[in-house]
Amino acid sequence: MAKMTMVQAINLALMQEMEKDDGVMVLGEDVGKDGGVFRVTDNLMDKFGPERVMDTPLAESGIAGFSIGMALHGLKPVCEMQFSGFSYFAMHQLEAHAARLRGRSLGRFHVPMVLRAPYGGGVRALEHHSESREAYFAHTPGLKMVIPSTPRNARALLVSAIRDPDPVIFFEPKALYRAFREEVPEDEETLPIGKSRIAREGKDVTVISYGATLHSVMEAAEKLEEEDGVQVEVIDLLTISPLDDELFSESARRTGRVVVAHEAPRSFGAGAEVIARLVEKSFLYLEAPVRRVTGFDIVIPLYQREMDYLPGVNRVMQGVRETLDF
Amino acid sequence: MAKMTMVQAINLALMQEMEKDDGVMVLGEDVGKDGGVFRVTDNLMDKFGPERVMDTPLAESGIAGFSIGMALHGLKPVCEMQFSGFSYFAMHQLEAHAARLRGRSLGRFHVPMVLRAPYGGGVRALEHHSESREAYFAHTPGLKMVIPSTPRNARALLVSAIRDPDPVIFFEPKALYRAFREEVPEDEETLPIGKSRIAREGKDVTVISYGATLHSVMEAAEKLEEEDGVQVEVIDLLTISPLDDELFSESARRTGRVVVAHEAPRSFGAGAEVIARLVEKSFLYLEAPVRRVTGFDIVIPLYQREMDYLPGVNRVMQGVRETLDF
Amino acid sequence: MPRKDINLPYKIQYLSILDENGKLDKKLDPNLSEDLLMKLYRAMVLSRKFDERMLTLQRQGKIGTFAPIKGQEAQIGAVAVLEPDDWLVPSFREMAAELWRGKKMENILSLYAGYNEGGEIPEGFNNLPVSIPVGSQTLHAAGIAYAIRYRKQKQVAMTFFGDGATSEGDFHEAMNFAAVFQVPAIFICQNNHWAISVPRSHQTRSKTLAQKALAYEMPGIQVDGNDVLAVYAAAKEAVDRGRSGEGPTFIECVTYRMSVHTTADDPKKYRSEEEVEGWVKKDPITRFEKYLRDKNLMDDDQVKATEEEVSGEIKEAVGRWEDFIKKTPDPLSMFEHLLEELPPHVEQQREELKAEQAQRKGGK
Amino acid sequence: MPRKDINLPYKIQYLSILDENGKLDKKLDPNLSEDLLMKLYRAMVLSRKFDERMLTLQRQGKIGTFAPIKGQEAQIGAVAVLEPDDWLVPSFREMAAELWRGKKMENILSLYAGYNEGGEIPEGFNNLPVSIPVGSQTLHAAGIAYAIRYRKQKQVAMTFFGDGATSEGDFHEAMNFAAVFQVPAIFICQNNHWAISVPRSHQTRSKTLAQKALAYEMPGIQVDGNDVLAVYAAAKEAVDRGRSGEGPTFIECVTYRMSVHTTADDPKKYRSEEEVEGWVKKDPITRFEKYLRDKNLMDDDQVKATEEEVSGEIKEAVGRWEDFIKKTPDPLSMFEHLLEELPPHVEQQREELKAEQAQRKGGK
Ligand SMILES: Cc1ncc(C[n+]2csc(CCOP(=O)(O)OP(=O)(O)O)c2C)c(N)n1
Ligand SMILES: Cc1ncc(C[n+]2csc(CCOP(=O)(O)OP(=O)(O)O)c2C)c(N)n1
Ligand SMILES: [Mg+2]
Ligand SMILES: [Mg+2]
Repeated sequence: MAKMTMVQAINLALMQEMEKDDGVMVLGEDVGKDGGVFRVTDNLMDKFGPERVMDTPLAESGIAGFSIGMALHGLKPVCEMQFSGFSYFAMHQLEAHAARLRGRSLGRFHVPMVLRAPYGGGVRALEHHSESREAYFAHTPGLKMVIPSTPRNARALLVSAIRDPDPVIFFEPKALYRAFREEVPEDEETLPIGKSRIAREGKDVTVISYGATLHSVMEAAEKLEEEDGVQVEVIDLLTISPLDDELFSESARRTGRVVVAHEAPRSFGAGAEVIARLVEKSFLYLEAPVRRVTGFDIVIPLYQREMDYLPGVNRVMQGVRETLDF
Repeated sequence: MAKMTMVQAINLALMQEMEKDDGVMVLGEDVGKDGGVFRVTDNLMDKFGPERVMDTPLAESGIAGFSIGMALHGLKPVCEMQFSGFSYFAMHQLEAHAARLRGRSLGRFHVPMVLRAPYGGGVRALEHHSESREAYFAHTPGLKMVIPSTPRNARALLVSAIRDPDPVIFFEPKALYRAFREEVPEDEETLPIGKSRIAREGKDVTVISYGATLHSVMEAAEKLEEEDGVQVEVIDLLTISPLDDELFSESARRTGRVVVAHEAPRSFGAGAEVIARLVEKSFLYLEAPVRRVTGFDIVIPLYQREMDYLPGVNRVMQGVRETLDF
Repeated sequence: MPRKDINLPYKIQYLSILDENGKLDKKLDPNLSEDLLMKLYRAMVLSRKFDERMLTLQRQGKIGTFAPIKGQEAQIGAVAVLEPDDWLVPSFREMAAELWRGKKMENILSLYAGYNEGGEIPEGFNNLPVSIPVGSQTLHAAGIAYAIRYRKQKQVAMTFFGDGATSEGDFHEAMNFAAVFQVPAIFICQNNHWAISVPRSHQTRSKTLAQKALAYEMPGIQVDGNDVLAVYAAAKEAVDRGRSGEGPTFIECVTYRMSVHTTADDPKKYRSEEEVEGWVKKDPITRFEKYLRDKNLMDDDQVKATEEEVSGEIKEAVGRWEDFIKKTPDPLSMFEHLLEELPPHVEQQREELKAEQAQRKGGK
Repeated sequence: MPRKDINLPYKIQYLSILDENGKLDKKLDPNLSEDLLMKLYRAMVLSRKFDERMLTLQRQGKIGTFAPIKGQEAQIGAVAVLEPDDWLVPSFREMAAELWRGKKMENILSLYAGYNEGGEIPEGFNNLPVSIPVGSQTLHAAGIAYAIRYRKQKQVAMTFFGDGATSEGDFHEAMNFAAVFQVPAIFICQNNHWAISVPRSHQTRSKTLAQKALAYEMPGIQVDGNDVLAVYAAAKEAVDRGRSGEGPTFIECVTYRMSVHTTADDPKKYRSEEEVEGWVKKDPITRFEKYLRDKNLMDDDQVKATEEEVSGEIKEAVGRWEDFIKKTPDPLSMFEHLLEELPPHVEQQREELKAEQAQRKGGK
């Protein structure tokens, strides 16, 4: 097992899936010769040639729509949006076609594509390079929305996404691309889409999170244990849609107190859905209002104020404390 | 006061605002000579000429982006997406520019545009003509998302939207276009954006809804009163974002029991946000889980099954009864 | 002005073979077999009659909104060049082309009667279903064609779209991708002069739509889209080009939407009767019939026989469709084909509906 | 083949006035005043030096990612034609044009140092802020230009975008809208040969980008984009056309991105040193300087004086920027300018942040 960054782990997933299946294709802006602006697709073109690792013209709807076509003819395109902030250019292709061609053709066709995009804040980037709008896609029936949180689960989930017979939107928390390394087995590993995981066990309060925010939550949990002696259970959603409401409901029933944390804007975000499911499934177990520790309902500011925007360790701790004090 | 359909009432709003302010422009596909496929813009071109009532080329991003430009130069474009199902072609223009140009220019510029679109099911239409995806826009900071429910409030809200200095997405429940008539005063009338209303008073349970579904809720409320002697309070959101959480929270605190009803897919829909706000603001008052009576998390089927998809009177009644029985 | 002219490759040409009176330009005769000529004729008549039947059914409230194709039947010339495993990537006004490629009339009726079942794809054919978001399907054809090229297969992908569709960004992106990657895609623009109420002249300022191909250095041609032989010949050239690895082609078929945009539309709001009548003279079926008569392939009796035959076929199809409806398909079917596996929370929603249905049946 | 050729109006021409050695094609001399010539020179030098300074600041970690404009300074020729109340609708590589139109260097530094305050629009100028989503801003120019036309004003809207941007659907829609409505918009394509790692030749198959204008029946021209006089002359013609109600123009400026795409980019991955060196000979500043020397408007001393002057200006601006930073603007400012009025729930979020800030300051 080698210690890898998330960038390397995703690269490994692509490399191995492309080796295994000559129908797996990579396409996008600068994914070929340049290896992607984050180097996620590095060396793929050298290895598999420009027919399989395609530098496309600069057009996101084009990339998505072209991928849909490739998928219809039996290939497994893994296309990249250079930043998730530009994926809305392709919204109509995803909503009207990727998500619907299986149904529209009564199952005769399906669209086994993956749309990868770095998303989220924390890398001191320009405007449009820090958004978190996973809720758009999660609200779209027919799409799956996956967000990994570590190199190892990123690799395993991406392999599953590539093999999935349906379209998967795969948002990569770019703040985690090189934030830390983790052992990633050379041998094949997959993780089921639609399942979340317990990232940390605890009995006093449940914090539900995903993506880069998960790591602030983990740090907050450690500190809360140290400072307050509180045992925080942390759930890592991994898949936003379809949402695995079993695992977190079960945890909530045990702890009775829940916080949801994500960096996307609060209103109409994934946190709201988590709360709705909790209310539907575990209402009587809730001993305190479920608090949302999230990005604000504003345009994420440029990088000097980004850290004040993003829900960091302190804000999570405060949210947990308020929930416990209720 | 004349009795008007919603189509006529919206037409009146456009007519009067265009008369009053020569900066108000109407543009879109077939809005001119044809008067719009639903005749919402009928007679406007005759009255104001093709320079102000513009039949545009067939391109939604074009229409939105062009409108943004017009708004930047001081006009007040009211553009139409022929169906909300095609508004996602313009998602990036709305997200990246309409919603942000005020902020990006530190207030030097702003984008006083309205994007109108018929939305929702119930008119036996083709695919892509029955969607309800208001949550996409409600989750986008910098946009306002408005949905009227009667001819009179449609007219008053549209006037407010046109006068609003910021971009307003205005979804018109097409099932209500000609469903019934209402007295609409000839004289100017506005309604504040960001405020909901009590559509029916009651003390036993609160149902929160909007758009066409509101009318199923009203009917269900009547029946519940008749059949079960239950007094249902009905809240009509009118604005989805910014969400007026005061009015419904206050109602929920009185009744202790809440149902949210909308035709959009359940997961990550507006109902989730309503529940989250209720949990945040009125947790201790809730005596039962808040139930969602909504569209299913599938692609809305073609019209033969549409009525089984849409949350109708029976489903609302059942949701209310379950909530009361809890 | 002593500025330097830039020489551009490709020019735009116009192709017409059968004129309005059915007279053939011999130099351009694609020399189709008599069998094929008769098949084309029959298919055009079938489409016309079925279109008329659908309009009646719609007016009777038996089916919902649909987009008649009257006047655009020569589109069959384009798909006649294809093999079943070639891809047809239609918009919503290719009923004639779809019928040619195995689509069952009863399915078309079901689709417009609001049953998802109507989306059934004919076995053995690579036909995508109807695509309503204007222009969006052109990208799928480009992607499919790339996959074909990558797999070193000999298929092509032929996509249809209207004059209005050329205004959409997706059309532009599809043309560009197809040209850059030199894929075997054929772009068939059905310029029927109107995009609902917007005339071609207002849709874009260019003299022809064909010249838009120049922006991508793609061969482009304008053809008489009511001349089934010209459509065939241009499509044949394009398909051959595609199969031999020479990349995509753009074909502008100049035709006319003789009927309403959809059954929800009232063209009197925006166009004159005279304009429509002007196009009656250019009807693709009448001129082709004249040609076949001149060639002694057709006479009054045969015309009548063909019409009776296709009417019979239509009648049978309507019968099968009525049987399908009588079986009143289960509304729970709306949960099918969302994803390969229904997620648990949607499964639960399915159960909600099921319970509701049961309750409803069990007398309220 | 006896098909009919279609005659297309407009042809595509190439314009170059000052060659690589600064030699003027007299027949094409736009005859600018000496004063303007000197101003253009100075502005180009200022932009070059400021660009270099920014690169240094970025390498020192004082500012974040930005897109250098080195080699593209002749863009100033285009905006030099504009009046302050004309609209500049830039992408993200028009720093030189922005400086010409009043943008403060300290604001540019602030923007790339991650302060929203850097978005400040220079007073008296109608400059849109930097637009990052490629191609999307072109539609705004079309819409602005329509509003100008509607108001019967004499302004124009000039938008800048790259070669890569021509692949986006929005570009296509903007060109089409502009042509259909005959608005006073000027589309300036900065063809700098690269869209990050994708060369112009792979971005689209067309020989020129200028020919894309034919798709919209819009006048299009290709100019030597490193020749500030050619850029000026073409822009002048286009602006005059716009002001006199004759509609939009597309100008392809052939130039070269001599530096990195952005400071996060490593061009060694995809292009050769030789290619870059080939373009050094075509540097827009050197050739213009040669021309001015030949004209006796410039000598060694003056070159030195200009450089010192602009360096002084830059230094002062950097100073003002450092002062701005020292004032460490309030993070609560992120809640400003979302909407005219902050909605209550966002107001509440602002209070949350305020409380947190207070708590943080008050120890902890
Ligand atoms: C993206 C999108 N926008 C709007 C519509 C509504 N609409 C349906 S058909 C049509 C006109 C299409 O014109 P054209 O492309 O010329 O095809 P035609 O209908 O003439 O066959 C419009 C505006 C749509 N279906 N899709
Ligand atoms: C819609 C969109 N997609 C992708 C990007 C990421 N991106 C930034 S610049 C760039 C290349 C732009 O190339 P070009 O238009 O030639 O302009 P240049 O950078 O050469 O000035 C890309 C892909 C973006 N900013 N916007
Ligand atoms: Mg048409
Ligand atoms: Mg470039």
